[in-house]
Amino acid sequence: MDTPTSTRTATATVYKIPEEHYLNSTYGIRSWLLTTDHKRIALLYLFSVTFFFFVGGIFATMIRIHLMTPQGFLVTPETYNKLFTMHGVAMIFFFLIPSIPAVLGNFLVPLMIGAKDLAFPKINLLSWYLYILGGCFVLYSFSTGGLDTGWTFYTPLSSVYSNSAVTPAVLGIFINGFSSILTGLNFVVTIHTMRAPGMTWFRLPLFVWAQYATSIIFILGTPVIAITLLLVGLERMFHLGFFNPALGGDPILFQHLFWFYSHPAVYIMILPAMGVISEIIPTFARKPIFGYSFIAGSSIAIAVIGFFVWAHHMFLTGESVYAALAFSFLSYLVAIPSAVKVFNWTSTLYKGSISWDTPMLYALGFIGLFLIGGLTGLFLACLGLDIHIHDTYFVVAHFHYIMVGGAVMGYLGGIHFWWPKISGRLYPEFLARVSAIILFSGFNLTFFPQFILGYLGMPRRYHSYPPEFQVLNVMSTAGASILALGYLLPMIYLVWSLKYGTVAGPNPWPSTGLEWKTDSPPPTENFLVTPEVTWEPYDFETRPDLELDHIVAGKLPAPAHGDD
Amino acid sequence: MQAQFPLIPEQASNFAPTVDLLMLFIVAICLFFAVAITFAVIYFFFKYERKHQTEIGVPIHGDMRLETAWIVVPLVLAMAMFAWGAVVYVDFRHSPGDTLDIYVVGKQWMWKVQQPNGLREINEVHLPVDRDVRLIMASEDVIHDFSVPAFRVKMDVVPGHYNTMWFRPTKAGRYRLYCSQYCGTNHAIMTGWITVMEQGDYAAWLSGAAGAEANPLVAGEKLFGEKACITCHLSDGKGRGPSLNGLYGKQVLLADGRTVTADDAYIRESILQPNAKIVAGYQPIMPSFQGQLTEEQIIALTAYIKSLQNEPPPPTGAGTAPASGKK
Amino acid sequence: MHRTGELYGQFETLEQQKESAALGMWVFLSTEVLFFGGLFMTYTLNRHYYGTAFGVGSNTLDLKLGGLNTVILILSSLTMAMSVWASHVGKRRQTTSFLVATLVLGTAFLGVKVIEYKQKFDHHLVPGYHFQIDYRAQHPAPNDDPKEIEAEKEELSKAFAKDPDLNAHAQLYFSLYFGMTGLHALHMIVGAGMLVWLIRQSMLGRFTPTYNTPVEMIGLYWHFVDIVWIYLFPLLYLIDRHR
Amino acid sequence: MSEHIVSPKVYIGIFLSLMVLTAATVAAAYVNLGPFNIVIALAIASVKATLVVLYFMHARYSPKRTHMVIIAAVFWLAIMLALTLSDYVTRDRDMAANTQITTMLRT
Repeated sequence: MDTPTSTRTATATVYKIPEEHYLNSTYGIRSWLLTTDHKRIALLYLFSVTFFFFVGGIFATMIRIHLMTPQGFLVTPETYNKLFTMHGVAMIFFFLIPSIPAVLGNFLVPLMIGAKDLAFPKINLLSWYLYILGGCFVLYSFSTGGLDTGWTFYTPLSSVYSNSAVTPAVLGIFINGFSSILTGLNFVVTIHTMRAPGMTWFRLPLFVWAQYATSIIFILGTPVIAITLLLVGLERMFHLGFFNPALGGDPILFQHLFWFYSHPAVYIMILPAMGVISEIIPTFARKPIFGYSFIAGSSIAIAVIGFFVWAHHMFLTGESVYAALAFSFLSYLVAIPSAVKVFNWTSTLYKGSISWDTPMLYALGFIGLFLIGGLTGLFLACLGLDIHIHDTYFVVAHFHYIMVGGAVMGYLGGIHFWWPKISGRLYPEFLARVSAIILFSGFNLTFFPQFILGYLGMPRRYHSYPPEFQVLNVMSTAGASILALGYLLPMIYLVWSLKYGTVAGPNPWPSTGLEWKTDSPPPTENFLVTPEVTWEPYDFETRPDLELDHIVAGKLPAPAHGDD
Repeated sequence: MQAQFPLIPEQASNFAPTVDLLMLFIVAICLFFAVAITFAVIYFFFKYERKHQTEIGVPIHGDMRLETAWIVVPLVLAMAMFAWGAVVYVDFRHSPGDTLDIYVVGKQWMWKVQQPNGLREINEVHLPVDRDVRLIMASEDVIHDFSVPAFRVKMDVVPGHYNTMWFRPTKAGRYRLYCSQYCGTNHAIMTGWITVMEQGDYAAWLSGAAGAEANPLVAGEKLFGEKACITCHLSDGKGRGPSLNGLYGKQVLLADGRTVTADDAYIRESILQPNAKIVAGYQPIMPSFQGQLTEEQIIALTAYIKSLQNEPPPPTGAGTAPASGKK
Repeated sequence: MHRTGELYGQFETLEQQKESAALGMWVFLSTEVLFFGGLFMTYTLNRHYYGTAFGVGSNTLDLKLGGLNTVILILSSLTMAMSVWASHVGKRRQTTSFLVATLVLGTAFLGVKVIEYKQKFDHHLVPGYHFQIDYRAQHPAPNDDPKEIEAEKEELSKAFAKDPDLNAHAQLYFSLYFGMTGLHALHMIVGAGMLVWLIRQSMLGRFTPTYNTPVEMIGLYWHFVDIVWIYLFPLLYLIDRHR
Repeated sequence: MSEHIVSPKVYIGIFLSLMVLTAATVAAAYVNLGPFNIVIALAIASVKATLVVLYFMHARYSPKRTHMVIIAAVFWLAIMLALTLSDYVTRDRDMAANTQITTMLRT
């Protein structure tokens, strides 16, 4: 909008890609590998997390194929154990945790607050290199003997009894931890000191609030897992006994330290996704978000209370009854801010002007799946029920609903929502809607049967299972194949759109955020003139600059019906 | 055993109905909210669908009363869930006074069980119906978890700690037992069966188990477990002692280079003076059983070892018969 | 982002740049608190379990060397603070000399640490297969005071009576001793490296009263490392000195 | 950040207090106070750390957000220590006396 790159007619607008933007300002592989531009670093992350997503996805596919028969027909028990471990490690540490923060967060935080870059661009690049270095260690572990400890690395299995390549894997995760820490540090500092004039704390987009909350967890949680896994590595290398009962150590202490980070890590995955949804819903409902301060506050509340609940993973380890009561109580408290968010999103739809664009479908899918994932969390937090469903497929289903149903739906919704900003072009709307629906149905078919399997008592991490569980397992595998299609489709059409997509223009939806006030793709310095914020967040009423009255080029004729 | 597509496992202990009722309570509350929200979202999507391009929504910024309501109401319901769950859990963690104590030791990858009278079982637990049972559990190596879905109970078995749990079987029958905490390669076959018997049958079984020893093969198999031979002489050869699978009649290479034929005399000598002939590749760590076994028992053990000809490798399927060499 | 003078391109003003750097450093230090925190947690629990063994282990440490190191490190914090002050008031030469003093003291600390580690190594107190808590009592060196050895033997036999697994538990103490002091020493080494760079910059006259952020930031880091030691000293050296 | 320059006199005063406290902590360690030895040692260490943070690190003259970061770090460390220990100190340990299972473990 700041540059005269569009020519308008009365009814339709044809946009051109601006002549110079962050993607073409410099060329060559060096200009990418040594870039300090947060947008380019975001793309580096986009490629690398996608790579790990497919690595983890291949493992997942093999797991599901293996479990089609009770005896398991694809791999040996050793290999099966390695598959689910490596699936977990690749997906959690190298896809889910960096996905939204490092890709969308990196790209958007400076744009949303009107800054030229993050506070420490070089440290930002360093974060990516640490991520890659950690990834190399982990891939080395995968390819030289694999890893069979479970992603939870419970001692003394991981420290004494496993013969797989545990040491390089824990070092990889250790290194990757510093990537997270530095990203979080960068975000916190940037959000504190780099906001544009007029961008007060309560004008911040909710996505930025979510990133801030996530960063708190990165900064205060990640170092604990780093040191804990380092100790496991040292135990293996030097025959030490921190967590080894044979040498006087306490294996349960490992679990305390592990979950001190790894439970809040779940909020690292879901909070940014919630932030994405909080951006998408007001944009496509064209009205201010309901209860802005409650949504912002609930992000912080989740991040803080999330640190008080970790030992609910340990109700059956012989944990003290009193501690179990306290942790169960606190776990129920953390459910409240999540509930507040869902209620506020729903209310935002009330008397909106709702369109069925793809990001909105993802948001809808997110609410549905997160609802199931979140509510089943109440079952697991319940002390009496946890006795029965702990470590069964119920848990597997629950956390996949949160991490895949929640975080990945949020991630893909966000990728679609900001794709025009990232690439300057629109994705093919019809295909995108189809793939959103495929994903939603495939996901439910894959994971819903696992709740029932869990309640029937099928334990996690079994390479073979009693025959009475076969039907539900086959359903799950069938769902997974649909799910896989749902993930491949966006890959294909998003790449296609890079060249053939309709040019989007600065603000195709239109949306109210600051990131939509600059060109698509943005110039390297984000804003040619430092913007000044004079409006309240998600306010469509007083924003004539959004020009709602012209039809945006290339979009499906609206209102759209039928294909949902 | 059950309907074709059961949604809940059999109810076979005092905890089963309690836990199921708690489940039902939480399902009801969650279903209410899930349906209400899903319905609201879908209704709004259709009702407030954008009618023309320039339309914007009605700017509503929030409502304090609503916010308060949806903080307080879920909080109250959550506290109800917490309280109910806590009651069940506290009951589960505090065993009643007069219990039948069974000792359980988990090790990669089997359950070793000892009845109050000293009788040992492997991957099998026999229990009387309607009697409070307490399991006292420990692990020899990694963390395991003793889980019986039909009883709705489970508890981690942690090395260096003793964990206990209690329950009261309420229905005779055979129920699956699982290891529920990932414990390494054969985690999925660290399974077994709980046999709940009428109290009279259980008493008869406890005392009558000795009667079965008339058959040397059965007695030998039992001894093989009871005397813990099985902990080292694993059938897959990965134990601290050599596998005895298909041993009888074969040539054995000893540590000092000699070879002997594994006949009755050799087996007997190896039981009574284990260090006389050490199999190549193994440490002289086996204790002597001199004076601990009657001749009858040695014969029974030998008979059992003889029977281990061409024993198939341990079954890989969960829930099959325990892997202690049943014919 | 390009740099114009002292201002990096992503910032609007020097003030903003300075604030960002300070906040960034503090946030990093909060991460460090939790990083060491994992070790402190492990320490706390094991000391709670194995008080006797921890006392025995602690008493094998040389309190004189530990005390000396505490003094050295606090002194180095003082010189670091002084160099920040000197850079604030524009005394360039003093800035440099205080930095050099800090570096010298930091190196001295590491040197003393090396002596202590060497002792532990000689006495078979390094965790591993050769660890033996009563090695020194069993194999006294010719120049060891026989009275001291007797006292140690007595202490050990009492401790073994209380805790038959003393060797394993003392090994846990030493695992934590080496883990915690090792991680601390690693931070010192990193700090010393940064000091070398600072000294060079300072000699080139880079720091002025308006631009001294690097001195301040590395100062913060150095003081933090000092604080870690302030806790390590009583926790490791002073567990059971009153017998 | 406010450009508050602390005078070297303050620094030297702080240094001397730190020295005195170090001596005090060593002296206290030689007196048998039972469980209070560790309490006193940690209390003195915390006073020393506070002095370093407030004066050497200028936290006293730093903006509010710096205070927030410090408080957060200490608070989170306290969460980790307190909640983890809440498990261990309230455990039911009577089972450790049970010898039968120990015998069974050894066979």
